[in-house]
Amino acid sequence: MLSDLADKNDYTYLDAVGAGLDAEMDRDPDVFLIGEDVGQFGGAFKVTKGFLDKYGPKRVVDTPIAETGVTGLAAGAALVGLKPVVEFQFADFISCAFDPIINVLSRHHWRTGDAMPVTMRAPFGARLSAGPTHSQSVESYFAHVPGIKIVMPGLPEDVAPLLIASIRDKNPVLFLENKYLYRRLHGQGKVDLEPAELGKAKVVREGTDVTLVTYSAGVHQGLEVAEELAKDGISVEVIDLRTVVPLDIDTVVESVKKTSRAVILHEAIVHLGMGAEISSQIQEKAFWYLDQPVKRVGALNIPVPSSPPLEQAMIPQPEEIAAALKEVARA
Amino acid sequence: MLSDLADKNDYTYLDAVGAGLDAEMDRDPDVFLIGEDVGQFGGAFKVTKGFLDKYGPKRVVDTPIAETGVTGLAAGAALVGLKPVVEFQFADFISCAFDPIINVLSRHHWRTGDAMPVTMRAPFGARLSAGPTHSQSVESYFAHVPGIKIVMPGLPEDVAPLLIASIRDKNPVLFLENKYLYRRLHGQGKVDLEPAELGKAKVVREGTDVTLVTYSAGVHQGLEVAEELAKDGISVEVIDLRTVVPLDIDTVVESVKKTSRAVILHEAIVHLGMGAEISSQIQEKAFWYLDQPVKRVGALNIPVPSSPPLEQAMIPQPEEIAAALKEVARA
Amino acid sequence: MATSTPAKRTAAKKNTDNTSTVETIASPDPELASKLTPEVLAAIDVKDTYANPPAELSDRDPELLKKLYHGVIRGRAFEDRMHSMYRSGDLLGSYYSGNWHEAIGAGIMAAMRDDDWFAPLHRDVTAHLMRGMPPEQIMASFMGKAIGPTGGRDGTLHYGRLDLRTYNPPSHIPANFPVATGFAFASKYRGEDTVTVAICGDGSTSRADFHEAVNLAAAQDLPIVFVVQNNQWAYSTPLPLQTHSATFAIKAVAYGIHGIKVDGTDAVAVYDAMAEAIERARSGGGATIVEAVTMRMHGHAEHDPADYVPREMLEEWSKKDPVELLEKRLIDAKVITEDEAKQTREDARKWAIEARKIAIAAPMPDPSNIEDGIYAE
Amino acid sequence: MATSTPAKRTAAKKNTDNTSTVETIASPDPELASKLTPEVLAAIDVKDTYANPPAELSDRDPELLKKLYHGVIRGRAFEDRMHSMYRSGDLLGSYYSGNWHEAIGAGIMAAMRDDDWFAPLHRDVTAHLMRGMPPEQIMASFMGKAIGPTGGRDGTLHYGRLDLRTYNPPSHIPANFPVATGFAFASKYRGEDTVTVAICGDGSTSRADFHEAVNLAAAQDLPIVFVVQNNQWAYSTPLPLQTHSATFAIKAVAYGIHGIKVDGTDAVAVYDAMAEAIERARSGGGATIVEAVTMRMHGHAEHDPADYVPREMLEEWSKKDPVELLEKRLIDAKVITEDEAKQTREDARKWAIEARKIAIAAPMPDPSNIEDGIYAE
Ligand SMILES: Cc1ncc(C[n+]2csc(CCOP(=O)(O)OP(=O)(O)O)c2C)c(N)n1
Ligand SMILES: Cc1ncc(C[n+]2csc(CCOP(=O)(O)OP(=O)(O)O)c2C)c(N)n1
Ligand SMILES: [Mg+2]
Ligand SMILES: [Mg+2]
Repeated sequence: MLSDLADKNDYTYLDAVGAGLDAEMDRDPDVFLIGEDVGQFGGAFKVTKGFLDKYGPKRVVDTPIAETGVTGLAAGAALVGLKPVVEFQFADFISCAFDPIINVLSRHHWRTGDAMPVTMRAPFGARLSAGPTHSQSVESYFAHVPGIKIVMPGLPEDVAPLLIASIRDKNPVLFLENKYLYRRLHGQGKVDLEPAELGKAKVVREGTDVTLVTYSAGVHQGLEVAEELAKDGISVEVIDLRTVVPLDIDTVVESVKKTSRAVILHEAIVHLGMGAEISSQIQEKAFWYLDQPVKRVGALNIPVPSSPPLEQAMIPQPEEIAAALKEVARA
Repeated sequence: MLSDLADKNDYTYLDAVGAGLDAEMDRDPDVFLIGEDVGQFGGAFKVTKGFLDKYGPKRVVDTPIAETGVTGLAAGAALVGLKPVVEFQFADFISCAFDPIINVLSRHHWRTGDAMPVTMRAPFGARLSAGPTHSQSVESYFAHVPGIKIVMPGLPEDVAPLLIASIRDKNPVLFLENKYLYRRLHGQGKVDLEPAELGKAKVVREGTDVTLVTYSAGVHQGLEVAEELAKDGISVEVIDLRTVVPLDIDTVVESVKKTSRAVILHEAIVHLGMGAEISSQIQEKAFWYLDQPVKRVGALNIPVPSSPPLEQAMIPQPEEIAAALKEVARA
Repeated sequence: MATSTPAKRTAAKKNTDNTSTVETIASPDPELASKLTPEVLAAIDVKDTYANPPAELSDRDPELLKKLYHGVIRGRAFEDRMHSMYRSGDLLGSYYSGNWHEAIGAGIMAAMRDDDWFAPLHRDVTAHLMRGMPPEQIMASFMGKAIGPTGGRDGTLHYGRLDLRTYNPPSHIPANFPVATGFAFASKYRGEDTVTVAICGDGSTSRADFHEAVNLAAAQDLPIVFVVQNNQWAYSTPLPLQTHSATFAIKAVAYGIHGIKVDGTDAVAVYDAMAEAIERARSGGGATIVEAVTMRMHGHAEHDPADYVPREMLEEWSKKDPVELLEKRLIDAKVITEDEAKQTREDARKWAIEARKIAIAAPMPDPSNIEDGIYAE
Repeated sequence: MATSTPAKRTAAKKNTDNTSTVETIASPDPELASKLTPEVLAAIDVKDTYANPPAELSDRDPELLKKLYHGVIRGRAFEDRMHSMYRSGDLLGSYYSGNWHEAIGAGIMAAMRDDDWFAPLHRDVTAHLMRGMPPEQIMASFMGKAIGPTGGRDGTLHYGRLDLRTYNPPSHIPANFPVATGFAFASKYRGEDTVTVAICGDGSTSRADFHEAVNLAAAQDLPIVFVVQNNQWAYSTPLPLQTHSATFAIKAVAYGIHGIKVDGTDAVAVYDAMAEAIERARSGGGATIVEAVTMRMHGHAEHDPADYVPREMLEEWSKKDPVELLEKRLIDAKVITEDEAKQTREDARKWAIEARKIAIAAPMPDPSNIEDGIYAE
């Protein structure tokens, strides 16, 4: 194994991305990495450090700055049987590949029956004072478009299994890595390299009073807040969606039928964020079970500010999440 | 006046776009048109036929095929005081300008305080057997992003007032013209050239049993179905949003508080369509008034098929709308 | 003819009024082009064979010439059929005529191997047919019929079949260019000697996809040939409003690859250019932009009367019918006889009529399963 | 040095190992570049002054020379301050060093009029300062302070002020290029003789925005100058992996505009190139790509140790310090004295320290109104 994880019993979220990539490249010679500065440099966040030496320039491909072109290249390579893993340096730059992603990648299988196994990795999210064009949550840009899967792991132990599953999946998969979590979160033991099933949510904390539906960094915020609220006697069930498209609404609805109350949390802007779809579906499928309106907690309807006090005011904070859960649970 | 509407008492949806553009160009020398084939050819749908002769090549600008470049050009021109009206030949091609629209146009005023008065006109929508990449409803691609207004007129009489208001607005405005309606819909009398207020919905039919929230082609489908249902004794209130961002949720909520039942209709795919946001907000703001879950009617979660029987099966049909309204009104 | 900017008004005028020689018209900026002496072009790895006389045929492989001939004849027969089907209302929408592009398609296909990869755009019927796409399937695509390559899910010009190593492109032009670099990348990755050929139009060169794909292919040394069909119009937009480049072949300079400008109405010349470019790509010599000059003789699509195109320009170009030219030359060179030519044309006509029958008889698709296939399993 | 494709591995090796002359390194493909004789370049409207000796100073306007000198000295003083602020943790994130880019900024600004339009990118501090951006505002942008040009809403390198006719770009490179064409379009629309200057890096030329903007500007005959700062690296990517173009100036050929390649460490040479290009644009002669060659002497940003850059390459380029070079030449030419030089440097140092004080003392922004301003009223 490439990373020095082999001997360790502790790994970061970032390590897990590397371990997943490494395992899959090792196993399958059709998998290759492509992106800006992924080779000798190991990527802006050093996820692919050492890969060039191990796999050589054929399978670890540094490109010109050309998000449209590289995404299209990946589509072509995938159509003829390779399994490209594209790295976007920051998820924000995926805007430059919006056109090929929706018009070339997403629709191709439905139109023709040809598989399109492209994995697109992108570090996303706020909390690093990186400002409006280096901090975006991009899942809503793509979630309306049929044919793309969107995977957003929160727990370090899910990262590699979901990444491996994404690479093996025959469809375009957007794999969104929360860059704030990269080095802040640790998993215990060895990295699990068994593929997970895409499209399956996970109840990461059981509870009875209110359901918190979330994903990515929200899982950690949610678990922390749930722990706090437990002291107040409020029992929160926390669901980690893991894959936001396809959405495992059954797990969500089942929980809401039990708790009768739901809060949705994400770092993305509330307006037409994933919470809008989830809230609508809960309401469509469990209306008669609801004791309270479903509440959405997310970022304010503004770009992600750069300066820390502004950024903090924009993205959901623990107090706000706690207040929402209390309000919904107690009302 | 450029078009021969001056002497007529009847105009099409398409005529109204031309009349609005003409009136505003006539009034304000800073307004110019730019896009592919808008000049001598008058645009793919002939909206700007005659404009080159009247306004000359300085103000009616034929460009290379360069949606990214032209949108950026419009941003620069707007920043220094001009008022560009960009025509996308089909709304589908706006995907090629996704990056500048969200990262250059939408955030600029919030970041800097400089106004960004760019109007982007795009004929959108299905029902013309034009297939997956000539028939998209694109509003959801942009509605999550703060700073853009999205205007989607349904009634011919609203077209020119909304277009004029869009051009005068100091913000990036996406003006989505339903190309299926272009020549199918007629307005009576003279084209109204007084600007409307953006962000204001209109109750286009009053009713008491159920609220139908819709926009663009949905308004006509909705009014027809409402007429039918009236015969069955079901009284439908039809709301034309006219501007989907900003969303006039107050008008919607007021109506739902009255009818206690709501259906949302659009031609876009249901999954993370505007209906998701509207449904969530109704539920958040009028939960205790709702007698039934809010229902969404829209397209299936697939690309727009080309062949007529497939296309019809994909987009909402009157029977489906009627059934949804009946179900919600009667349950 | 009025065009969009005062400066370009003159350029376009100069360009479209000066119809005495078709050569002049074919460049976005004839003045710049005139500075490109053979020495200058050689220094920048660009070749201009456009003004060359038709290639000598006597020492050519007759099988190759016949292949080209059959290709253009079938292409033309198919085009004729589609035009009449459009007029008689058989089609759902419009048709994008490939008239005067037949020699380009035939030249490309005669130079490609079956296992090479092909990424066409919207005027490449001749190439598709030579590659093995059944004519009734193409017709079905324009009719929304179940037997079309996508079963009516996509339509009109969006056809292609991966089993024929042919990409099925979406509307956005030239989205096929980046995809084509992926095909070429895979060939190199696997150590195969297959080459990819992608086609776009003059207007398509202005777009992101053209630039990023060509630069990427060059930077990665991919085995690929980019064909620019310079038919002098992009919808209603004439060359001088599209770019100020002297030619399209010379755009190769910006990417450090090779450029060849060739007469797109001369099937043999196109074949030669493609054979050279493909051979170079196959042997690891890098990418080429082949500019094939022709004229769009119809509207952008059949619904477009194209009254923005000067009549004289059409008249001038009507003398350069690539099918007639090739036929005459082959008869003169005694590669075929007049009778054989007549028979070939008649066979092709019947073949196209037969295809229409099949397409007409085919059912419309059944909507019951349209939600299937969003994801590959 | 390992790079991404086997073929390019050699190219990059050749490119980065051959550090004996800085001239060779400056081209993505030295072999191709060597074919570009002056005659060839003249035919395609490209000028290469890169290898020229430093311009003769004796008959120059001393005011111009002093302007350039003050510009680079302040630029350098500001850079020094920012580097030390980064190290001492004053900044929120990283800093994108403009060392060795000072002469480009100064040359550009000395050639521009105040009423011209400017669309910079991320290494253009010297130009910003000469244009009137207060140094504490730039610092504040990297510190998230309320006095920054966006009041902390945007940060780091995203600054600029429309009242200084300077665009404030987003991260996406080079998004400023299309916007710049809009500035130039407006000048032409209004019949004003103002010119727009946009800057991007070598890596930025690979992107959609570069291509569409430059082609659009050419097709519309806009009064604009596109500066490509070829500092030989785009993050960790060396020139041969970025493009196979012989030079960046020669990319002008693809758009039928003018190209000039110039030594970006020679402020006077940059001024000359810019003056020529701006004058041409102002008088209706069309657009120019000016390639200014220099070296990125730090990492992409300060957090990047840049160990992918060969040490010899840095050593070689350390001899070409644009500030020292200019100072020495001005002293030799007696435009300034040694004492004046010393004083100027000391003044600049104090000025930068003073700016830091203001920036440090400035408050962080108040979040209470962050929801305001989504829309202009
Ligand atoms: C991104 C994009 N913008 C606009 C269009 C609409 N469009 C289709 S074909 C065409 C003209 C193409 O011209 P050219 O590339 O010269 O090809 P030709 O039709 O002349 O063969 C245009 C503008 C499109 N398909 N895609
Ligand atoms: C569209 C886009 N892709 C990727 C990036 C990340 N990025 C920022 S600067 C940079 C390198 C730029 O290189 P170059 O244009 O040569 O400018 P330099 O930094 O060398 O001055 C990259 C890859 C970006 N900002 N925008
Ligand atoms: Mg064309
Ligand atoms: Mg650089």
